[in-house]
Amino acid sequence: MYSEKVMDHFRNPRNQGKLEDADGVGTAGNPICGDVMRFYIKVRNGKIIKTGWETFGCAAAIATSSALSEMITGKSLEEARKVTREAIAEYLGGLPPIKKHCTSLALEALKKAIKNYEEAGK
Amino acid sequence: MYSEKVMDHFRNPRNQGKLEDADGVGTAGNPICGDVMRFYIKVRNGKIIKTGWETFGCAAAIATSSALSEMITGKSLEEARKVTREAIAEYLGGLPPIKKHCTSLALEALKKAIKNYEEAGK
Amino acid sequence: MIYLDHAATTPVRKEVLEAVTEAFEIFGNPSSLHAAGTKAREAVEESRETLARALRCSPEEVVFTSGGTEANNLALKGLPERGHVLVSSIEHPSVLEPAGSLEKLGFEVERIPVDRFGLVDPERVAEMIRKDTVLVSVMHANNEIGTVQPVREIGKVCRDSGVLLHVDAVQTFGKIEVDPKRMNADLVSVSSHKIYGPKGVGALFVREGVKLKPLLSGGGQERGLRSGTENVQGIVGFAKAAELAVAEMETESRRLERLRDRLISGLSEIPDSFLNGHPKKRLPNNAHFCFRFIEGESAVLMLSEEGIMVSTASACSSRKLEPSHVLRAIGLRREEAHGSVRYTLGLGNTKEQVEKAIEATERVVEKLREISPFKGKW
Amino acid sequence: MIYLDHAATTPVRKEVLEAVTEAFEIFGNPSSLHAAGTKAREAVEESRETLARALRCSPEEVVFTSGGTEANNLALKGLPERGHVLVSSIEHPSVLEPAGSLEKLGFEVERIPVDRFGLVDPERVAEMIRKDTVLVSVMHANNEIGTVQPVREIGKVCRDSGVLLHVDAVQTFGKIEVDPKRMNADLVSVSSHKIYGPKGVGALFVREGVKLKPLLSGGGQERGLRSGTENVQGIVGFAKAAELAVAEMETESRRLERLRDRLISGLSEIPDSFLNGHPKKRLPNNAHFCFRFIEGESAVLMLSEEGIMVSTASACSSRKLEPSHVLRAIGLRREEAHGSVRYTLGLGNTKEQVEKAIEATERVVEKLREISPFKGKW
Ligand SMILES: Cc1ncc(COP(=O)(O)O)c(C=O)c1O
Ligand SMILES: Cc1ncc(COP(=O)(O)O)c(C=O)c1O
Repeated sequence: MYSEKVMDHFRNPRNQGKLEDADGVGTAGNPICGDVMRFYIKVRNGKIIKTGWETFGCAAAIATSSALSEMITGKSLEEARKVTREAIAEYLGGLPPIKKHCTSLALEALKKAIKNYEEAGK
Repeated sequence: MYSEKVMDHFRNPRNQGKLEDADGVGTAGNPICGDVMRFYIKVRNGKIIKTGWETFGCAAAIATSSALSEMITGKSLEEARKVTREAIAEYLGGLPPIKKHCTSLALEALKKAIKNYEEAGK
Repeated sequence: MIYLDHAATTPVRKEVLEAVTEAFEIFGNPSSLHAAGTKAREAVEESRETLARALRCSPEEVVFTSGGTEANNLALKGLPERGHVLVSSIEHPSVLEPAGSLEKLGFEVERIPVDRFGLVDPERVAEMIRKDTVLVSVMHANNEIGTVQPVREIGKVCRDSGVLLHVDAVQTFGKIEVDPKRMNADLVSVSSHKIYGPKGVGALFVREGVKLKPLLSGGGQERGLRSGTENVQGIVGFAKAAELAVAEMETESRRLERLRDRLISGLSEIPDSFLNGHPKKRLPNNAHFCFRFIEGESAVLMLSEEGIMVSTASACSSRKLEPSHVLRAIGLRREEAHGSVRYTLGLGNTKEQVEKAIEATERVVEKLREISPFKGKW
Repeated sequence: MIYLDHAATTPVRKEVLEAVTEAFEIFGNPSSLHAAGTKAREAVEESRETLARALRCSPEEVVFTSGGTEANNLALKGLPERGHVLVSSIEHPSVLEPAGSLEKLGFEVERIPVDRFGLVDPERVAEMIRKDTVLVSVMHANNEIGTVQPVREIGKVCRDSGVLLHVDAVQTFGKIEVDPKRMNADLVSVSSHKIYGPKGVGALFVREGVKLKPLLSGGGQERGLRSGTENVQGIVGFAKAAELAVAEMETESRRLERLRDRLISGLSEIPDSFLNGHPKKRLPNNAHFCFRFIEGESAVLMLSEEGIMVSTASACSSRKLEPSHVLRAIGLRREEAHGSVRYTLGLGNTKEQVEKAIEATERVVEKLREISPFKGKW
């Protein structure tokens, strides 16, 4: 069902955990639907220097969170915002069709975290 | 499908063949329906002393002809007339339900042969 | 590997494999008249007798099918006359979906509710039966939460009202007594691959005198109720499996109960967890838990990584996103329903395996809770 | 034993038996998420790919069923919209019976006549197609008389009129080319036990984009078109059998043709006998004869006594009293239709066996004619 990359991220999640000193936090999803993702970002000079996340959900949701965190760490906010659903799926070596929604959820959580950071900065 | 007795009569039909010097002959059935039986009887003093038959039909039809010929040889016409469908089936150790009609056919041919004999004697 | 997913399917046992391998030699078509055909016919009819003994019915009441799903479909879609149909709200999809098809054909279908343990109340069934009710379908035991229904009482209600009762006994056959006559059931579905038999074969008990329309028509096999060349080797294997399961039922079920009870008590110690289904009226081999704040699929996969094979809900709905209709029917909150894990024991399982499964579950639940944004509350 | 009833069923070949035995080890439920389930899923999907290669279609176009009968039932009863349906008058009962069910559901069903060889005329099909025709069902080769239809021409007619074509290829798959795309077929039925695979498994090719309703609903397996836990070991065995049959098809069919031609010439020397079906456009393994003045069933049983396994008409109608609808459709007189015997060759048969079968037939026909009241004329 899952690619080896998905299973790898599921087994060994990268950047997993809460960032106590996060600059921005964003949550997406609803436990009622079975998936909730929370992204934490630490930003310096417009760059995401550290990422953290917490996820309630299936293996795909966990792997997607892990993958996205890896994809954006070290990237500018601009670049991070440009990550697409397809890019995450590709990064993971593909996702089963019924699991594609996980990528939207992850991007939504990330965007909320960025927004949260930007609004706090104002 | 068939009992051992049916198969035995099918393999080794008793009294099979035309009786050239028959006193009575009777035919029942129709090739269109897949079964035709012809009975030949030789009668002395009201007794069937010899029987012959020819049958076009399935194994059950052949076995039924053979069994009936055995059952009636040496019997009086009276007794022969009293043979029932059930008696033949029993004699054969049972017949599959869809083959029961063979016993009617055999009895019909026999009765026609007896009638043929009786009418010829008049 | 510790296999704890016997409700999904079971490995074929040695004796059955031997019977199947032997049956592969009997290769004739049971409908052929020649000696090879006769041999195949005999193998099928002997198997029918064996299965009939296991179900305490007559061989003429056994219709072989391709499995539990076909048996359930035949029981429902085979109804010859339109009317009102009652199905419990926790039936297997292979009953619920055909019930949906009946609605499209002009039947009226209502769902019988269950209590928080998943139990159907026979009195409720009596109340719901109408003059035009033609069938009640209640499963013997639920494949997810393991709750065993009071089928005899439900059967009595149906009999008293002259309504047919269909019982999906796929999960109970070989584990607890399945006696259609004592149940007052008219139609009973069973499946081979749940009792260490080959996949792709099952049967429907059709009580003498009950009229059904065939679902698969053609050559007229199974007395016209199920056409198609008989799956000879599958049927032989199924009969063997049924014979063994019923013979060993009492001792094996007692053994499984002990393992199950240890599993339940072990898993109950995990904080924020609870057992689903009835604490007593449950399958001897089923333990079904919700672990709050984690999602079942990831738990299943992580347990699989540890060599422990379990399921979320039923196997066939594993790939869906909706939480189980069974868990919803017993009143679970959706977020809790997502966190369910089913353990179903079987022949090969030992006490040591159960202990390992408990430990592994503790670890996995803890790990997933660390990852989860919910800690101790939603 | 000389088995000449390969159209009824075939023995499972060694390679298939090995594949099946191995597949019994893969016991998980393909719908289970854990490692055991994943293995079973992989086995099913690999088999689907193998079968797709054999049918030159894509794996998504293969729906596994419990056999040819279910495939045919699904193709017909699965039609989503009412309309006019054409079926040839010599279809297998598993097409004709479902066609009858469609009539009860408001479809209009007409039978396409055949000529004295059993051939359907594509132009006749074109004439019979109406604006509201939704499906044409013509079998690739007839299971009794072996006549092979001009399916490509019929397919072209259907394609030109935008009508779906169903082809029952149960008797041709593995013997002559079955290429749904070249046939212009939308639905194609195949069965495992006719090609040295296990009984109880088959498949329906469903062309991409063709909509069908499921016959068995439930867990949603086979992309919703056929629910029920997959018959993993059966599917693996079927795929193996298909792979081998297609790989060996050319050489084996040429070998069978030679045996068949010898059989036909040998049997033709029996007085008052004639070949049924087309002299050239016929299955490589089929010889079907009428022997006048004798009845087929007794010939079959007497040949069985001599160790020769053959059939009257089709296996599944062997227990009926009616003469075959196929022989009636090609214009045989009833009394002649009763005297038919089918010889169908296969892998294990040799030239010596064919000679023995000819000799045995001569003896048996003579013996039965001695018993018969008809000598040389009706
Ligand atoms: C309660 C119940 N009914 C029916 C079925 C379907 O049986 P099968 O897998 O043999 O189609 C299952 C299992 O899948 C089941 O658990
Ligand atoms: C032409 C044809 N179609 C369909 C079938 C039915 O296939 P199965 O025996 O796999 O149900 C058969 C054989 O029985 C057949 O010969």
